[in-house]
Amino acid sequence: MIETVIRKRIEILADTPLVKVVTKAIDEAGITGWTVLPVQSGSGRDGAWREERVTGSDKSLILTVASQERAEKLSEALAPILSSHGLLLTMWDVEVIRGERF
Amino acid sequence: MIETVIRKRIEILADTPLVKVVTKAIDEAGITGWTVLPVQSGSGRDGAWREERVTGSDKSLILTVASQERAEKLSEALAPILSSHGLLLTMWDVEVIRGERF
Amino acid sequence: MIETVIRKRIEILADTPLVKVVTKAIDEAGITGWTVLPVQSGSGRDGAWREERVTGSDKSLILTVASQERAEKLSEALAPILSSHGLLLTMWDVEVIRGERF
Amino acid sequence: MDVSALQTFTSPVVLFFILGLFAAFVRSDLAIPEAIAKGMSLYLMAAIGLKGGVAVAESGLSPLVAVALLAGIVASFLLPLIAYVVLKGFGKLDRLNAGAVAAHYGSVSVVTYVTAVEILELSALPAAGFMVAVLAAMETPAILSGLMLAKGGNDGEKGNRGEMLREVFLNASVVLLLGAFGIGMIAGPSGFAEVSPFFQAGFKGVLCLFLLDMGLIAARRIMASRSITWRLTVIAILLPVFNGALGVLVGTAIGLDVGSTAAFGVLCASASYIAVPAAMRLALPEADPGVYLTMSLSITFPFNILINIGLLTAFAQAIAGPAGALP
Amino acid sequence: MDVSALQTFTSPVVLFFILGLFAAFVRSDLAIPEAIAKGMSLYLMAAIGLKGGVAVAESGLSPLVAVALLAGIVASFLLPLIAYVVLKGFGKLDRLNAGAVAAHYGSVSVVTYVTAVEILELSALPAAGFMVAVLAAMETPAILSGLMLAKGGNDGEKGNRGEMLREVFLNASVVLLLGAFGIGMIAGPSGFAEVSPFFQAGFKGVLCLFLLDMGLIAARRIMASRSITWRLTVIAILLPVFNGALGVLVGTAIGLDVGSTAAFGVLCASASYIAVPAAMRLALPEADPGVYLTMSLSITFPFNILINIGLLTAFAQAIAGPAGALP
Amino acid sequence: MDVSALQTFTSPVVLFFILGLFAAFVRSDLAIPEAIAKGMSLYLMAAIGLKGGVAVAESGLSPLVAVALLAGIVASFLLPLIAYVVLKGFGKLDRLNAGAVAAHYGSVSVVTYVTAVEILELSALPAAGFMVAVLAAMETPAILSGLMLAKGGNDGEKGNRGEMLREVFLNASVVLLLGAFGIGMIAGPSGFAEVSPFFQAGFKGVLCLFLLDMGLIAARRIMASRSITWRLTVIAILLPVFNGALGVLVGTAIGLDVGSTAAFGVLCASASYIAVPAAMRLALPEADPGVYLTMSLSITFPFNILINIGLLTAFAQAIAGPAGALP
Ligand SMILES: Nc1ncnc2c1ncn2[C@@H]1O[C@H](COP(=O)(O)O)[C@@H](O)[C@H]1O
Ligand SMILES: Nc1ncnc2c1ncn2[C@@H]1O[C@H](COP(=O)(O)O)[C@@H](O)[C@H]1O
Ligand SMILES: Nc1ncnc2c1ncn2[C@@H]1O[C@H](COP(=O)(O)O)[C@@H](O)[C@H]1O
Ligand code: NA
Ligand code: NA
Ligand code: NA
Repeated sequence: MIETVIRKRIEILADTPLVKVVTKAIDEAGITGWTVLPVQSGSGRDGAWREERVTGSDKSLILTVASQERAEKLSEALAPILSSHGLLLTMWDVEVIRGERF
Repeated sequence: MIETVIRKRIEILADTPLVKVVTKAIDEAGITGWTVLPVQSGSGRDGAWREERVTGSDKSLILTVASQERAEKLSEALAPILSSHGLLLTMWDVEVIRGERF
Repeated sequence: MIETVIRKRIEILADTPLVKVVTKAIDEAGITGWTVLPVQSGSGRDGAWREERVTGSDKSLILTVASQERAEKLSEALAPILSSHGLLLTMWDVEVIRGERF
Repeated sequence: MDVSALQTFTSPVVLFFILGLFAAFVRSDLAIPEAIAKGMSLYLMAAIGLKGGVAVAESGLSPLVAVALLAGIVASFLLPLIAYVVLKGFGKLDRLNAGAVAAHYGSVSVVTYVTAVEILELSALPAAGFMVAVLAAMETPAILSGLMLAKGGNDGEKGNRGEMLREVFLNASVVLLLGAFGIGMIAGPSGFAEVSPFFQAGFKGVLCLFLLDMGLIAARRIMASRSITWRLTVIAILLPVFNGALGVLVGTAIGLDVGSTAAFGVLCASASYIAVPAAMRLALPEADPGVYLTMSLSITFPFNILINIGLLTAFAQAIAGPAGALP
Repeated sequence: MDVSALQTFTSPVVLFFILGLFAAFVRSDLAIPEAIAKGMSLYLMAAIGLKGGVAVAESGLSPLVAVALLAGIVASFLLPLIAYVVLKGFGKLDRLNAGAVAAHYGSVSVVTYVTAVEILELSALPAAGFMVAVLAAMETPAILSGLMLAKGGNDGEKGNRGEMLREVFLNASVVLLLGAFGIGMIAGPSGFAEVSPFFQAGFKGVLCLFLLDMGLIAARRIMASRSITWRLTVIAILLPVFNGALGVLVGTAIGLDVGSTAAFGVLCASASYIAVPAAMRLALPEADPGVYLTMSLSITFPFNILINIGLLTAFAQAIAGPAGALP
Repeated sequence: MDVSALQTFTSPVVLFFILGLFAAFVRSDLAIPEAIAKGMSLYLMAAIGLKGGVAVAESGLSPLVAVALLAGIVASFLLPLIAYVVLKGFGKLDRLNAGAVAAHYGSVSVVTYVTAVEILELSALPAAGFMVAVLAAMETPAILSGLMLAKGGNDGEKGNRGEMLREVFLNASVVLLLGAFGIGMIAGPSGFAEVSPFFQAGFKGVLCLFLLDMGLIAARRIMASRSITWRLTVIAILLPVFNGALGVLVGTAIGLDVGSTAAFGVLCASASYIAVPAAMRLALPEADPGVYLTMSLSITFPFNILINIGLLTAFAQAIAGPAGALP
């Protein structure tokens, strides 16, 4: 049986122009990396939207895996701007192999 | 330490033409929103497929975050059509900040 | 209340040319299926990258849902090449409906 | 017929389709990004719509146009009935899948039509511009009759009915084809001149790359397919011959010229693999795309491109007599 | 004016825009893949930049060019002031949103400009090649004045300031427009000849499909919008008339020919919906895109394409007098 | 040489490449959607394949073609040996990475070839049509010798071997280049005429936008790179000069005309950054893409485009003597 350790997985949905704000916060929290996934459409309190890369009003999903401690640092850094920047953050425990990486 | 609350995250893989069936069910369950991600290829009991937007035989991943109660309402609404519509549904607990949104 | 069962969800981030190595391992572990999502950009110890489909240096995210037992088989099969092939693997418990499928 | 059949196989358009089939069969990883493929299909529809509209602006509308439109709509409605009987009887499909497949064979394939028009032009038998309107008109009636066949009396939730009809009649290809057709009629030859380097000169080249992609997709689908029996394969080949011949007879009877008659035959022979599958996925989710898409896309479509267009053109020429050959 | 207004509505370019609006309003699922739309917008910018540069290589640089550039920069800086006052007063927006919207109206829309140039050419009133440089120069000053208006004295974190300025001045469309302009100047007419089948002949056709997409996006946005009041609608229509008229007066005053004057008017009238929204999302994340994007993209943009270009052309012709009509 | 070198820097094709490099260096956010870039690369390969095939259909096949093909295959097999020795010795790479990089330098870059052909045509030194077949033939042998060098005796799991060979020989660009070449030969000049507005007239314009993107990608990669030493940089510049000169000597020796000789030199000088990296990622996952991709794409590719094509053309002209200048 492979040994696994528990880490936090955090996913943040953000407007594409704001992705760099989020990834900067990730880097500053000392997390080793992040990955950005494209998003196609969605709906929320502000109504529905579709990807519109031309007008820059599309969204992206940023995912990062971090230790409990760094994950907390990141969520504390982002909490004040979650509402103002319209970010959606979810966080849960995952098992990873080679836990020393994160 | 930021205060977080537990919500359900539900992800549903569906044929793209059926996305609106799923999002309608989400809206009707009283959930505040949803987000659709593109999918590239896959394989299941019916064999492998690749994205083929031209013939409309591509798939999408719909993700939504909801309270336990609304998540149950949604999964009850979708359960009868999971097999007939070929949907794949997974659901797990996540921590969110600003839990009152969901 | 719909009855759900617990299964493992495994997500693996891999260079696109290596996706077939991963999906072959999934098939060989006896898992019923997998789904590939596109990825846009990222950053890790080797620096940042953007999707570059022309030079084939883009990444993809492979997700698969499996029983505990098969998930272990898969992670044991992949563990030796995680570092050499630069794969990122996370794994967690999810609830699924129609658990007999996985 | 010999000549046009040969021309088929030296036309780059058809050769690229064969290259696509070949590349998929040898399992090459050649693939066209789906955004590009989708963009090319929109381009082809806009271009063919525009050209049809301009042609009608030049020639004017005649009663023949109305007759041809009516013939198309009736054919699209009724062809699924024949298909349904054959699919349930000889094909051994259940009611649901037989209805779904039947809808595909009543409707039309834009790319098959476009390829036929190119081949007809090489044979100096151009189809009339208004045939584009016939093409658009034939897309959707078959969806309705296919659904009625599949569902029998009980047409499910009433609420969704209106919604479904709206979607069928306003689906992307109908709107784009008819919209571009209308623009062509308003802009006329002089307005079209501005945009013809893009929509006219580039047309065949785009069609080459699009058919390359369709070849790849068609061959990959049939290689992965698990639901196709020999009975369904036979139907997917003989039904387009039968429907096409019927179309040629009707086209000749209502007085279309030879090129337009052949084009009408091709419309009847072709099976939809864009608009109808999407509609079926939504309206009949229990029907198996592995059956309907594979039949229409992987068997009927290549058969039409490679063989049936040539057959129907020859048939149209034959029954028109020597006088009709060069109208 | 009658003639050019009519020409507007028989040009395929404008008709495709109307088709897009229509398709969205009837809720058709017609959609252009966003990668294709983005690719077309890059193509249009490269092409217009190249053509402008080649024109300047042919005509040479005159003092008029410097004057026009200066006028453009000043206009882009100052137009947001007028907009801000109106948006806060009549529009009842708060400081933040008023500043964000104002930035859009000071900046420019490349596609509005391109469409105007096409329509002006149909009217035999071509705009000068250097107007492309004016277009590029007008993109960014408005972003700075809009931000100053929105933030008042406190311009936030100093650290981000330089970063922000760099991004504003090196944003994709400025770099591509000016880069292609420079390439056109270096390559000249002979170098351009090599690539003109792609960048020149295809131009109007691509513009048709791009405007089809913009019509779809503009109409879908306004249908989903929840933040637009009648006051803001009025501003989104009257402000471009006012700004455009101002631009025509300035253009005439500094001695531009009629076509260039009309084009300058259109630049002042147009509102950005590409560069500025992205900058605002980053610099003023609290401002509501539902307000600024909907106003500029869904109201002002269609109004400019369908009506205001015609109005401003007529105005430019009128104040130029009979002598100016055919320069 | 002066003339062709100058022509290089006033050609829009090369200028757009420089614009891409510049935009990335100043950290502009200019970017071309990857679906569009991929589509353009497919277009370029289809177009160059077609044109080569048509040229051969016109000129017929001669023994020279077979000799050139053989020379190309041998060069692709053997050039990695030289590269490997230099990379391990002077470059201080380990066996694995030296083998991986060597494979890149034995193989070819389609876009470098295409750009060279355009520049040669400007200099009235067209390359023969069959050189496209040589290009396709040179893509894959180097992959095999690179792998043998990297793995030494132990070639790993036998099972994967056949699979790997199939993939190498049926990779997308080989299939598309040779497929289009065959289509060009079958369709001939008359068949090509139908599609030449798309594949011929648009070619240089597409190449401009594609090189813009390659400039962006090449510059961004080197700015983010952490694995490139000065020793590797020297190799990435001098190896293409050496390989290219060797190619020119061989080309002259086997009797190619000046244009084709220069083109053959460019093929030897160029390093793959599409087919080979993908093959290496799969076959040698432990090798570092940060080394092989950065060397071939970010150093050798720009060096070839901006300088080496001009150098090799001048060398080919020089050793051909005055008689060879205008064949
Ligand atoms: N902590 C992390 N969280 C999410 N993605 C990561 C993380 N670390 C690395 N990655 C992704 O994995 C890729 C390779 O990482 P590396 O091997 O560290 O260069 C990066 O480019 C990211 O896309
Ligand atoms: N409950 C939810 N689950 C998943 N995604 C959501 C949810 N609520 C909002 N979103 C996403 O976040 C975006 C902005 O939401 P809002 O700020 O509520 O307009 C939406 O357009 C969706 O893409
Ligand atoms: N175990 C699985 N894990 C992840 N995705 C799956 C799994 N099984 C099926 N899928 C996805 O669901 C699609 C339909 O599956 P199926 O209905 O089994 O053919 C497949 O093509 C995959 O994309
Ligand atoms: Na039919
Ligand atoms: Na303006
Ligand atoms: Na080489």
